[in-house]
Amino acid sequence: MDLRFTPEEVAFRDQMRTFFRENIPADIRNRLGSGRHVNKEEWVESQRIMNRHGYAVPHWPVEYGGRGWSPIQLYIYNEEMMSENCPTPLPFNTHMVGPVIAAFGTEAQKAQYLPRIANIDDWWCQGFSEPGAGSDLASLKTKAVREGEEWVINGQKTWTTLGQWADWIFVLARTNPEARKPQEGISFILVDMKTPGVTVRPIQLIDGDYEVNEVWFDDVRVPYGNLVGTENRGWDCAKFLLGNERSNIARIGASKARLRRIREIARSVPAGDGALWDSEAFRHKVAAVEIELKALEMTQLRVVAAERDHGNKPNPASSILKIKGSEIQQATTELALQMAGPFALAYHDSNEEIPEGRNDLPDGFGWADTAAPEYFNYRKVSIYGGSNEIQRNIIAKAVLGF
Amino acid sequence: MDLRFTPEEVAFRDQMRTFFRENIPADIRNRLGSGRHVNKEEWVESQRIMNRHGYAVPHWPVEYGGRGWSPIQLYIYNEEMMSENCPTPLPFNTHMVGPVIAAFGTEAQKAQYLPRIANIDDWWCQGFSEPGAGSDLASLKTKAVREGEEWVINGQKTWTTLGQWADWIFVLARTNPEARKPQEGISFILVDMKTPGVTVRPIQLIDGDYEVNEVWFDDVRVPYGNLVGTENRGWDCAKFLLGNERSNIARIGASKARLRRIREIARSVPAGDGALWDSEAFRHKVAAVEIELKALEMTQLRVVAAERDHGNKPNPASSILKIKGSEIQQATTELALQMAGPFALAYHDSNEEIPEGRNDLPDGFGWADTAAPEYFNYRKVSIYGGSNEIQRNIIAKAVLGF
Amino acid sequence: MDFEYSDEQRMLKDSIDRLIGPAYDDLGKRKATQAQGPGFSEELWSKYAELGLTALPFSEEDGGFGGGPVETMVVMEAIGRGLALEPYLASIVIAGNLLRLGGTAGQREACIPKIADGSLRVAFAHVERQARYDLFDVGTHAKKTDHGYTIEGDKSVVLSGDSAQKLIVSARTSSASRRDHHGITLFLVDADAPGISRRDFPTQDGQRGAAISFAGVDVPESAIVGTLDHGGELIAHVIDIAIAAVCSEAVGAMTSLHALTLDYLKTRKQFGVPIGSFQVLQHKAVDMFTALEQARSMTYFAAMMATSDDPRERRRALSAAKVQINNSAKFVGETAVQLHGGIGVTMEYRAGHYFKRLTMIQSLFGDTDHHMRIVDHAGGMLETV
Amino acid sequence: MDFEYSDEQRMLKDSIDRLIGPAYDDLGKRKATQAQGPGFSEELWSKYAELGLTALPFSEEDGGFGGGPVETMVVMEAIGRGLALEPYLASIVIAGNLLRLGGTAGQREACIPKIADGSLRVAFAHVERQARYDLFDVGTHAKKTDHGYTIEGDKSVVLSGDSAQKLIVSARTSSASRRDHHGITLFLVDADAPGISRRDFPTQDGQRGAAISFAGVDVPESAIVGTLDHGGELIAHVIDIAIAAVCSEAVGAMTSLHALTLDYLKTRKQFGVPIGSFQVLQHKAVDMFTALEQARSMTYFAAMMATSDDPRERRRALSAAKVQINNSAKFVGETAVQLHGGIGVTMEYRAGHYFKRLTMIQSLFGDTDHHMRIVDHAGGMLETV
Repeated sequence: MDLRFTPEEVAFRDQMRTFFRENIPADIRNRLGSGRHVNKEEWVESQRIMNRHGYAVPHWPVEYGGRGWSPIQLYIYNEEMMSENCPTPLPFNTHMVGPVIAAFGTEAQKAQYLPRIANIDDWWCQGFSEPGAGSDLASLKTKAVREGEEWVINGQKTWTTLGQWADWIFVLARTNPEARKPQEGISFILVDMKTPGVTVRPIQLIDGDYEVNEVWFDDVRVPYGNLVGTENRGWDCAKFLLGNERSNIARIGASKARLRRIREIARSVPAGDGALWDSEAFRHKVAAVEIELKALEMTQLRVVAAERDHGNKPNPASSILKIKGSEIQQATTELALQMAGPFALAYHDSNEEIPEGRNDLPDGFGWADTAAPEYFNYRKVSIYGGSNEIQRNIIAKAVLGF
Repeated sequence: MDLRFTPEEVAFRDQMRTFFRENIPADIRNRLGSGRHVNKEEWVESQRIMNRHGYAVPHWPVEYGGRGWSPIQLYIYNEEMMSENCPTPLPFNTHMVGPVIAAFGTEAQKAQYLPRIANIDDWWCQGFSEPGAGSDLASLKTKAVREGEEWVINGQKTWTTLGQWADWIFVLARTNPEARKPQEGISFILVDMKTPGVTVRPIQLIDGDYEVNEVWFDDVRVPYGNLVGTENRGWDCAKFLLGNERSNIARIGASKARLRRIREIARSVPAGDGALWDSEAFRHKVAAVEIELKALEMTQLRVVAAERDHGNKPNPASSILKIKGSEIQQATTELALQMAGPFALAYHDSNEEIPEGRNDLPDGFGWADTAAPEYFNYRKVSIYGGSNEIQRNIIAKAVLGF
Repeated sequence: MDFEYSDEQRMLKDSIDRLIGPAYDDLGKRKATQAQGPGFSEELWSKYAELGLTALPFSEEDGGFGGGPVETMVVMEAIGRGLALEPYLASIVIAGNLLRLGGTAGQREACIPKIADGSLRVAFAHVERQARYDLFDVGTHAKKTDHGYTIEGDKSVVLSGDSAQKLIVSARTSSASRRDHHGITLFLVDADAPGISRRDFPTQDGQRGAAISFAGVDVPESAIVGTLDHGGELIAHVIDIAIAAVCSEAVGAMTSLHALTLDYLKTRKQFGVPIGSFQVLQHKAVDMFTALEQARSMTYFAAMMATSDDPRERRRALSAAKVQINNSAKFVGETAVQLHGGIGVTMEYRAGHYFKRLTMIQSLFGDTDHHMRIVDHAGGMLETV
Repeated sequence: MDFEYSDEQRMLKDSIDRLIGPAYDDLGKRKATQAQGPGFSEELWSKYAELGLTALPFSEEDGGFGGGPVETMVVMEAIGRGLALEPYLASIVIAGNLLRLGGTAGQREACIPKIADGSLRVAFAHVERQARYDLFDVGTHAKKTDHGYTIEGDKSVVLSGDSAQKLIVSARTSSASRRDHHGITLFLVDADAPGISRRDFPTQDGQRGAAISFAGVDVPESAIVGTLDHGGELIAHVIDIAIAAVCSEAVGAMTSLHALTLDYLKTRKQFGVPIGSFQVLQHKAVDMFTALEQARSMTYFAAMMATSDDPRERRRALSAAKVQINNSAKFVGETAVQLHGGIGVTMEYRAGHYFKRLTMIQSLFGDTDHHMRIVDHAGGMLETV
């Protein structure tokens, strides 16, 4: 048992940190670090820089651009990226549809799609959830019917993240309504968003921003060859894809970055005779979250090391990463909100350009702008990808044997 | 709406406070206030003093010694009694078997038992719970079979509080095993503990003390006339009795007394350059509990006022008294434990006599002796009388309509 | 002791519920109302006036109804339940009580009839950039001149300050220290007086506010509200009344949000059954109920104590109430969103709007740490009434 | 990075598990053992010695096995799981490491073989009545004499101090202030030396301790452990090692308690079904699991950092670990009792015993507030290893 990074791992960490600091534009990182959202162009720019250096899809199979890194290296790469406030490569491209095509696609599909996915030449979104289905994915109702060499798709998807910017969507659709189990008879189909019959409606979230969408399919016709994997076995693709979500689910680096920012700003937030940071009560709340985060980081490292040593047999501790990671992320936004105090009240649309001189803002505290929207927005992290209640059900069954 | 006590109520409060301070011996109150248990003699002494002044059973029907007080007066009486660290009249006598006999008993039973119950000439205990039954009272297995003019009782009860001191026990026993529903076919029977076949085994609790017992009935024969109420309708008595438990379930006065003691002691507990009370973190924890307690006190007053104004239709808010009251009681013991710090470790049997000079105790902090036992012991308050999980089930169904 | 409304109070409650209850049921219309004019419904505001709500706190001699904290509670609860946008808190509860308690006969005569008929709205320009929650941290100063005073300084986050026609502004008239509770004076000024500039903004919870600068604003001596240098006491009293009011608003919002959540749990199906059949979600709903009832109880306490003659007792009680409300509002708001899942984080459903308002209430007039400190310094809650 | 035991560590673990695992399965026998002799099994202690556990931390030159924090973790986890009563923490982890790090050649030669063969037990007489958790608050003083030093003072709550044959006692040898971290010296003395009196007591968790008075206890210069006046650093280092050890013990206790609770939930029936079929109880069990795994992770961190050369980094890491352990131990202990219901609060079932030990661990070597303060003063955890 040796719980420190090896010298090679430390060197790799420094290499990653340097790369992100020197190559991803500072204005993009500052914007993300201040709790604002990057726009589409910035996201694409950042991913293309990474891709140029071979850092967009290091976890892919080597033949499609992967780097053959160890789980620990991948972990370090991801944590440093988040810790430096870089936009992560678009997960719908690099962690979802890309790996599915690499694993299930035909050679022609791989050649056609994978380079464009890695370079975000196409922006992808996910067509899984449906209205009224919530966490119950297998109950989906969107249908795809084969007519000659085409699929005709009808139905509705929702919670489609960043669908308003997407060029393509990967859809789970029911292709055999007669199947015995609800998970059977589903297929995984690629749809160009420009196809007639596709309609997108952005949904405003409580942070005031537009991040998810409803997507309607009204007699949408796409080539039969847009099917990935075997017809009616789309559930295999979905399970494979959802299994990939685990690696950076705890978002430890992102929480570190937010806590670092709170520590920095709180020293200059006026309170009484001095600064907010003079309050032991506030400092202890910050430190308490940092301690939980340190424990979670060690948990994550245990999981990563087990992945390296035992491959597919995951460490049971991995099951807590989502719950604890989301609780900590939310706790950091609560601290920022408390820090902003009365000045969190003023609302600025986060899509609006922020004036250079922050003190020109009405409330006089530019950093306070994002406190409430971030807090509001981050309520989602204990809901999406299987709510924390669902996570507990899964752990109860899979780990504790109930 | 007028949320203050009337002048009459304030005068009544002062009268009660004076009575308890002047009549219940100070050494009994000090012992209880310091987190120690009173012994049987002290308990009896205290209740007899109250009874002599007409304060042992003020909630009983006037013809049997009750005072005809309003719900608010009863509330004030109870809170003052606890706030002054008086042993409450033995609930098995005054809130359980007494009211049941008053409501369901024959005139002969009333004449025979009630005066002795009020004056604690007999010490009563409760024979309801059985091993393996937990909160599921209706599943009880103890049987009483009528043979001529006798009941023959066989079975086992458990969690019988202070049964080791008891003269009599009131038992729920199955008298008709053929009844259609588990609640039917049960009878409420009085048993003299000296009857042959009754065996009591005290169970040591984690505070080191003996407070509950197992009681075995092995062909125990008691007169048929020891039945209270109608044969096979003992469930009515049980429901009536359990319904009486609500009034002082929150134990607000007791929590006040414990918080008062913590505030007093913490000023002289050394910590660093000064006292523990110099720590804002500790003081804020105390104040946070006091605020919750103030809210619960207002909730309790709402319930009491509704009882006065609407009689049997209870305020839905009454359902939270048990959950919140037990959480607050436990929180006060946690504060005392934190206050004791390293000196909570030393163990003294609370049945042992405490030497006069407290600084002679091994750890040098006499008050710290009871911190851990109280904390351990008070885990029970969220378990007994229907665990807090059961309470939530009940509220979900009865109040929220699930 | 009596927790029931009087017949008059019940009638008041019924008419308010009829007025405010359904006014913002349609979130689309609510959004449209926010986007135009002063960000609330002027039509509805005149109905508030017709009902007498805008005259509620004022004395009968001044043309008001002599309503106290319980009446305010009734109004604010309805506003909380109804997600109402009207500036009742800022204009009536805060500015109204400042005028009631501190206004000169002339000021009251000039303002109260217009406030009562809905034509005049007043905002309290007080919080400054450096003050955070300290009520007595006032850097804006008013310098004595031959004709009166000249006010100089910047006010931040003035609730409903964007469209008020008059402002009551706090300024330092003496004392060396910026945080001294003595030496603060309140002035009543026209919002369009020379030297005043406002920058409006929407607030996170869909209402409106303004940052307001005072650059050499001349006011006559007669503009003083209350007593020279003794504005601090007046501010503290009225903010305590305002705390009681937002406690009530929060209870209203939590009541509706809890009911909405129960309804959702009972009707929304997943895996073929109502999600409310899951015990974990039922217990969460029970814990929301507990938090709500504790908040309701403490709001009664707040209403009772808001009129206390003893400023120290009053302060401690209102701070304790605010701590309870903050804790309950955070738990109820967050849990409601969690139980709703995705729909709870959208602007297209009421739950998120309640959650946002409940969140903002937590920092209004002091967060939990701030009020814990006050309760602690006052010696805790054991020996209170 | 590697979280797996080496082959040697795994063998160690297996033999310890075989030894300690079942030793106290029978609570009746455990109670009898507590009531007699030194309150633990001397027979078992000699088996610890046979296995080499009592020699574990010492260097190979001194006749030990050169075991580090990971090996200590293995032993302490087993002790935690097994509710073992033997004074491994006090005698081997604390006193042993004091001697290892500070003992002179003579002291090591005289003591270590006897400690290793199980015949000598040493306790650390350090905590005083006024000190609470301050490691450097030492009022006991040692006055220089012609022959050495004379020790005067009272020590409180000396773990396993009732039956140890030798004591290491901390005393102030210089510095004006009682709380100065400089000026503390450690002395090794026979427990029955003239002037020493002990008052034994059982501890709340079924172990033993003593309050020990030193009234004019003469010791020679050669009794000094470590360096004159520099005992503070030594104490701090060894207490950090001890914190890592109790973290491991807590993880062991929580592991068993969680397993016990799962078993109870799956077998105990109420209302005709296993109570583990209730979702609320399942989720509680999941939250216990989460708390346990977070504690386990942080215990690895503690073990890693307990050997750090940088005292500041070491202290901060061990304090953070203790905070996590305290929080997890409180939650797991209380929840386990709650899920068990009545049986959980009796002495006749293992759950309550784990709960009591976990409770006492929370105040050993500093409670949560104490360690939060250390982490805070050290600047938080972000920039740690």
